[in-house]
Amino acid sequence: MDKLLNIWLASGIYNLGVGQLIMIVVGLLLLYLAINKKFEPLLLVPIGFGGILANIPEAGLAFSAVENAVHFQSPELMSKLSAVLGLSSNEPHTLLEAYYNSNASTHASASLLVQDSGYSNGMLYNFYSVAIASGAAPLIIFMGVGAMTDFGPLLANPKTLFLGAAAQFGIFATVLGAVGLTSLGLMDFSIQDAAAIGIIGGADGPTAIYVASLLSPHLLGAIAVAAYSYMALVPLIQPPIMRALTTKAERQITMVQLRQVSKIERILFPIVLLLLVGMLLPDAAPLLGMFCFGNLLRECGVVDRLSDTAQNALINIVTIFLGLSVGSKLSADKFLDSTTFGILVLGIVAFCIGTAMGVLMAKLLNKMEGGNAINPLIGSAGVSAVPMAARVSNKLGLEANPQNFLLMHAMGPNVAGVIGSAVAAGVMIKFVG
Amino acid sequence: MDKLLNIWLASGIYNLGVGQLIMIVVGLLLLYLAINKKFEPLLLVPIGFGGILANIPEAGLAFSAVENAVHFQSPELMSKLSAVLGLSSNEPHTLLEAYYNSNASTHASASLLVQDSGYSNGMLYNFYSVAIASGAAPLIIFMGVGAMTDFGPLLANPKTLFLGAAAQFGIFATVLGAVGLTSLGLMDFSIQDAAAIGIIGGADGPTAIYVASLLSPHLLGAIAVAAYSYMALVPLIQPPIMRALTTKAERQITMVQLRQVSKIERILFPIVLLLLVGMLLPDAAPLLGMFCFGNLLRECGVVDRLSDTAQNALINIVTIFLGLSVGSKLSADKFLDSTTFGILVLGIVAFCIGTAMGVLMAKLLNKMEGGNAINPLIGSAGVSAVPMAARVSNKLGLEANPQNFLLMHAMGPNVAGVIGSAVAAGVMIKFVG
Amino acid sequence: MDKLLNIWLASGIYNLGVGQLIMIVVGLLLLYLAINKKFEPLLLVPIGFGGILANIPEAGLAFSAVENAVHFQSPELMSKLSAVLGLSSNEPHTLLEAYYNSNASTHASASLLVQDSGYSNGMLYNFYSVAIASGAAPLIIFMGVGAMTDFGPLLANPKTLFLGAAAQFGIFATVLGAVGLTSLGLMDFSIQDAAAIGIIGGADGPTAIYVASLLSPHLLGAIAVAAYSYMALVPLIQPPIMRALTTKAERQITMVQLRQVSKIERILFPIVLLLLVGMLLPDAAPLLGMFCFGNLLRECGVVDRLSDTAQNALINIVTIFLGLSVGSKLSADKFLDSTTFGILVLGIVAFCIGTAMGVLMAKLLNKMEGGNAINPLIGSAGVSAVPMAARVSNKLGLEANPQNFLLMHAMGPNVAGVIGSAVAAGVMIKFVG
Amino acid sequence: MDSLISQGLSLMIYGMGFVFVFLTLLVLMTTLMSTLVTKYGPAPVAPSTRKKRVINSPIATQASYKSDDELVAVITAAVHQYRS
Amino acid sequence: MDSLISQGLSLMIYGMGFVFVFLTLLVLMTTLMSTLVTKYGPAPVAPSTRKKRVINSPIATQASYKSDDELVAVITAAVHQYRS
Amino acid sequence: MDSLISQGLSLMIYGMGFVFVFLTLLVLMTTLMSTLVTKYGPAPVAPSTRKKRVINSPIATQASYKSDDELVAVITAAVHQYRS
Ligand code: NA
Ligand code: NA
Ligand code: NA
Repeated sequence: MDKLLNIWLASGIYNLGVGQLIMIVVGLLLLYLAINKKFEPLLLVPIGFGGILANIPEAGLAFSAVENAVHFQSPELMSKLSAVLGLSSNEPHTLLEAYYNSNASTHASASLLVQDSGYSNGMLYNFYSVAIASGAAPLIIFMGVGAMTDFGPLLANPKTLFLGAAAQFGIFATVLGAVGLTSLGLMDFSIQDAAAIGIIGGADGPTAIYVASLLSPHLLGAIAVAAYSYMALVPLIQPPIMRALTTKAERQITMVQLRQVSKIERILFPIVLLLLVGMLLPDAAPLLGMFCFGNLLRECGVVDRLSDTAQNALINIVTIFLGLSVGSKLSADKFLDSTTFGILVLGIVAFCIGTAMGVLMAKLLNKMEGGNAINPLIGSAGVSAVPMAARVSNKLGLEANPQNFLLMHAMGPNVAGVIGSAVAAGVMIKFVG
Repeated sequence: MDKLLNIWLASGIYNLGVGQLIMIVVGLLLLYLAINKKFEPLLLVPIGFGGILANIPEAGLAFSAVENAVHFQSPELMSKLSAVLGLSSNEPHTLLEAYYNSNASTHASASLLVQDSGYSNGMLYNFYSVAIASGAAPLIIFMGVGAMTDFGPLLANPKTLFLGAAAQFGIFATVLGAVGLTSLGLMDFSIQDAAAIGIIGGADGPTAIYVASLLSPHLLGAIAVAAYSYMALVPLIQPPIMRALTTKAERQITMVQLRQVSKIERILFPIVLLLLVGMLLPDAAPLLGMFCFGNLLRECGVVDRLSDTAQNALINIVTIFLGLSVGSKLSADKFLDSTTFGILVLGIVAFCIGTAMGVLMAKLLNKMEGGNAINPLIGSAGVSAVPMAARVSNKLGLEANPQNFLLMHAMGPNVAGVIGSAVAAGVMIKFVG
Repeated sequence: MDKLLNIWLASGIYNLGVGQLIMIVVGLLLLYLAINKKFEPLLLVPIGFGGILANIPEAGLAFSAVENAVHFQSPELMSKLSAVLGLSSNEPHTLLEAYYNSNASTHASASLLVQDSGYSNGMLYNFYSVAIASGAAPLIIFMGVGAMTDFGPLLANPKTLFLGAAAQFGIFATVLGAVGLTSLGLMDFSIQDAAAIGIIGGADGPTAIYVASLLSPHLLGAIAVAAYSYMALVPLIQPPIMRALTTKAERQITMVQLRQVSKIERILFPIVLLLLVGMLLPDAAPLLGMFCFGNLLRECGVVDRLSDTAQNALINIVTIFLGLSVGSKLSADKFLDSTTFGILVLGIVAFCIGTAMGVLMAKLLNKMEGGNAINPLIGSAGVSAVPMAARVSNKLGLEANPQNFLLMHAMGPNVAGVIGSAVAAGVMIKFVG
Repeated sequence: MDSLISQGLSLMIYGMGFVFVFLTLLVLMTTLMSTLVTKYGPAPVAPSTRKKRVINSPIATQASYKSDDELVAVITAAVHQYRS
Repeated sequence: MDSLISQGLSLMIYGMGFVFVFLTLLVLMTTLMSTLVTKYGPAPVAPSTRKKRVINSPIATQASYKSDDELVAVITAAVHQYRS
Repeated sequence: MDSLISQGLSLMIYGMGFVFVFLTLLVLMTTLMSTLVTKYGPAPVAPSTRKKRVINSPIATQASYKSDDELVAVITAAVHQYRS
């Protein structure tokens, strides 16, 4: 009979906390948005599902062996553990607090200790360690993205790189916003947190995850969710801003057909970019290095086997585990607090500012070019969010003038935005990392 | 000259033990069954080959660095090792015994010690640690299986789930058998061993390997081999039982065409199943969670890239290493003893009982539905062994009535059996894990 | 203002050492050879790119956490570190020296220590540890190679195996050369180094990398680069030697069409080879075991899923990381010294001797067969370098006689050379490993 | 020994019991779900139509650029696969 | 130094010796194997016929269900790839 | 707190500054590169021609052997993918 009781006492429904319930609903919501509304499904389906898994009571899928051991606290193990951590009390929160702040070797011995009692890391926790904590997954995905990126339009019109630069203002403005909210006492962000939140404005998933994993892992879940959700919302967020900042005449400007770009230029560009990064900003070398590597695999034309694998099997495999790993950060205790709300608000502000600055920069360039060369609508594509943002520019262009196809012109700033936010990421890692 | 002698003294043929010879023959037999008789070749080819590799004398491919060091015992290293393990003697068996029973940190320091003397883990040992000990491989394969599973027939006729439930009786009956043999003194199984052996009756490879790796890793080799071999033998094992338990009239029952199932039902089912598992049996969450995840990737229709990778590149890669890792458990010292024989006997008993209970439950359901709605032959498919068991039902149906196509009706209980054994696995992990 | 200074002081250009500059140029050269001259691009593109990444100043991508910590030496961390390493001084070189020579457990604690101060392994260093230090990557690639190898021509004419044996003389002659240079005081190679260098003559990339990673990791970069470059140069290196050693009459010999080889022979051959390796040379078991496994997957005809994955997705993924990892060994401090020059010279000598011995052995066999059965040109294919060497034989044969198609006859010795060098590798690992 | 038997027995009883309870609940929830879907959901989609799915191939990303919205859709869809 | 030379020499002698011994044995065993196979084995299969192999694609698992045994074979074969 | 604000400010100033400097340099170098290429490089290749690339498939390695140099090229190219 007691066995029946055990089952009931160990069941999810009996142990379901309100936080977990909410987070499961959030996970279902993400799945709904991904599947029905096509919100970046490649990432949000795994993230949403991982979020649900992470909040199954008693399963402890998102927790380390030590966290799980503390959850099911057997007295004598707790006292051994507090000994290892050099504590007097066995109070769960004290134990976890000490564990989180302990140095690497204490960390290791704590893990070894609880493993002897048969506790082990949750599945998602292991995925997170291998995929994200190691830094591997975002870099490998960035390699695949590089292998999928065509720099042709950028090479045909290099000055569109300035649009990619201007749009990054959203990132830094948001950093300022985050520290502002903190000094107003509304939030409590460190400068690292602020930097990680700002990168949402980069509109670049892997970059955001990479920076967050380095600067403030505890915010990674919220940051990744915000980044991908807002990218999906680009078609709603950008148009009003773009209309507000441009005149009909400007929106009607048609741009000259882009020149043909030679194969050798395509091959040399990733190498030039790599050397520039290496010489100016070593901290951005992992991110942009892998990006350039992927692009070289694509363009060099002699390793199509590798290029195809990088943009298919490999990136798909890594995406599955990256998504589930991000989901592991959606466990109630880590996700549910006011900071998440602050992050969501700041994230959308970042997007809006980035969009606005891109458009304004485009207007400026247009003026400098005599007022009829550059359609300001392509400026908004500088936030990256490839190719969504470029398609938005194209759509508004067609609205203003049915013969006005801007997409290829917008692809330039679009990929420039990827480089821009990777550079911004490097600067932040260097200054506050 | 001494060099020639060295080669000879270090050659496999000189060091070949009778046990290793037998196991190499067993490996060759498995390859023969897999290649000529098409016994689950995807698993048994790697398992058989891994089994041969694991039994190459002196190569130590299946052993840890410490085991290899003890095998080539240099005196002073042995004394250092016994010091680390806190022993007085250098006697090999004592050392290994102590090593196996030592706690995680002692384990780690022993490994570090022998590495300094240039000993390292065997290739297959590393594969096993990464693929199985971590629990990753069976879960990833289960994800791929989910991505290959069509729940359409089950959704069209949900009560076939009861057939999947009944067939699991084979699992628990076998547990009882195993403990019975032990209390008769014929065998020496712990309750964990018994549970792991019982799961063979689940007729589900990844589930069996997952449970065995958690409850009794030392039996994993025999359990995996038994599970996959018997699944391949389903067409021989089931028919006599099915004929014995059904009348010709019953076998002739034709079932009504299944209704069309809508896309949205297909999408919601894995989510419903996940929530139910999460609420009732958290211990089954890793297994069924990954299964549902794979199925959602398949059905949601917005992440075909991921679904295709999950059911091709990823599952193939993992299968290669899972197979070789299981093979590493076929080393003579671990595989060759009476328990293996006991496991083989108990395994087939489990299959038979499961089949019988499935058929009987189908007869019961048929009675409850008025005696002409459900063909009892589909009950045997409840053991899973997808799609073999379902094809057997179809074959016997056609025998009885050439117009009687049962395959699609049998696919329901067939996939229900997968869920059923995963649930049974969760129960066992919770009670004796 | 100081921030600007910081950026400058931390920039690559400010910290660029002459060695790093040279190595970046070397990396660019490798990319040029791979892309424009089609020098083994699948390996040399990743290696070249990895070499550039490894030499980006301040990025430390190719260094361990401890090496990076020592590079950016903060005083108090250095003193802690020297304490862990049991030193009195904080002098960087002393610290690194001690770290390299410390035992495994000291190594581990040093890493844990610096991690507490936020230093981490470089990206390429992690790739190297996972892919090469573990031994996994070369073995997995060898499996894929096995899955791509057709032993048909070899089975049709087994005595061509002798040509594969003779060509390995290049390996051992080079070992002798290396120790000779050392005893002349021109170089300073240990016997392990000499063995690893000799294997370049095996003309087999994965074998060379595997042996080098076991016998002298510090030379791995130079050895891998030499091996792949010379393989690409086979069409230039071999013909003059082949012409010098053969008469026009010999080159005109046409060989009889090869017999059809049955499927069952193809299936049995990898098993026979495996058993022979296991019985005679366990040290070659990992390398030839995986090779035979891949070939069995290919030939058995029941696991095409696995065979296709082994020769596509899996081998491509592993190649990407193997290449980048090898590139990490091209960091200036590890690559730039006289030994590298010596290795390049010895490597080409090895190729030439191997080629010559193959041709001479072919002449001998031809004599024994009556002087008109075997065209000596196929002997040079015994060095492996599949299929380049076989195509060279074919080309010279056509020169001498436009009807003389030798390619399929040369494929026999060609694959025999792969087996031959793997066996030679096993012997070296056993004697000096 | 006896305790082992009793452990096995209770494992069997509670195990089978739980399996049946679980699958019974699954039957109920699945039936409920299907009923709700067929009642309020959209018209069922024949699975056959699901075959039409195109898996965006990266090859598309190599298409030469033309200001053609059809083509553009393909191009960008492919790039989109992974751009954030 | 001299010792190094002698090490190199013996490595060469025993190494080449072993390589030849090994490959000679391989020649013998391969020839033996082929003889036995051609003598007792089935008639040789032309490799060209091996091209017919179909690699079961998961797409098949999405086929709509009909009570058609041909189709069924395909469906199930695909599912079978990984069902245990 | 104030220090936090000032940190944020300087991060913004130097960050945006650096991003612009970096991308300006990239514009210059890219333009330079393109000029040199178009001046001294070969005639531009239309990307469309790049579609012709054949990805060597391992299937080719299973082709039955004939003494036909065309076929041979294919066979060996495929094997070549990974033979060293
Ligand atoms: Na961006
Ligand atoms: Na089952
Ligand atoms: Na060779």
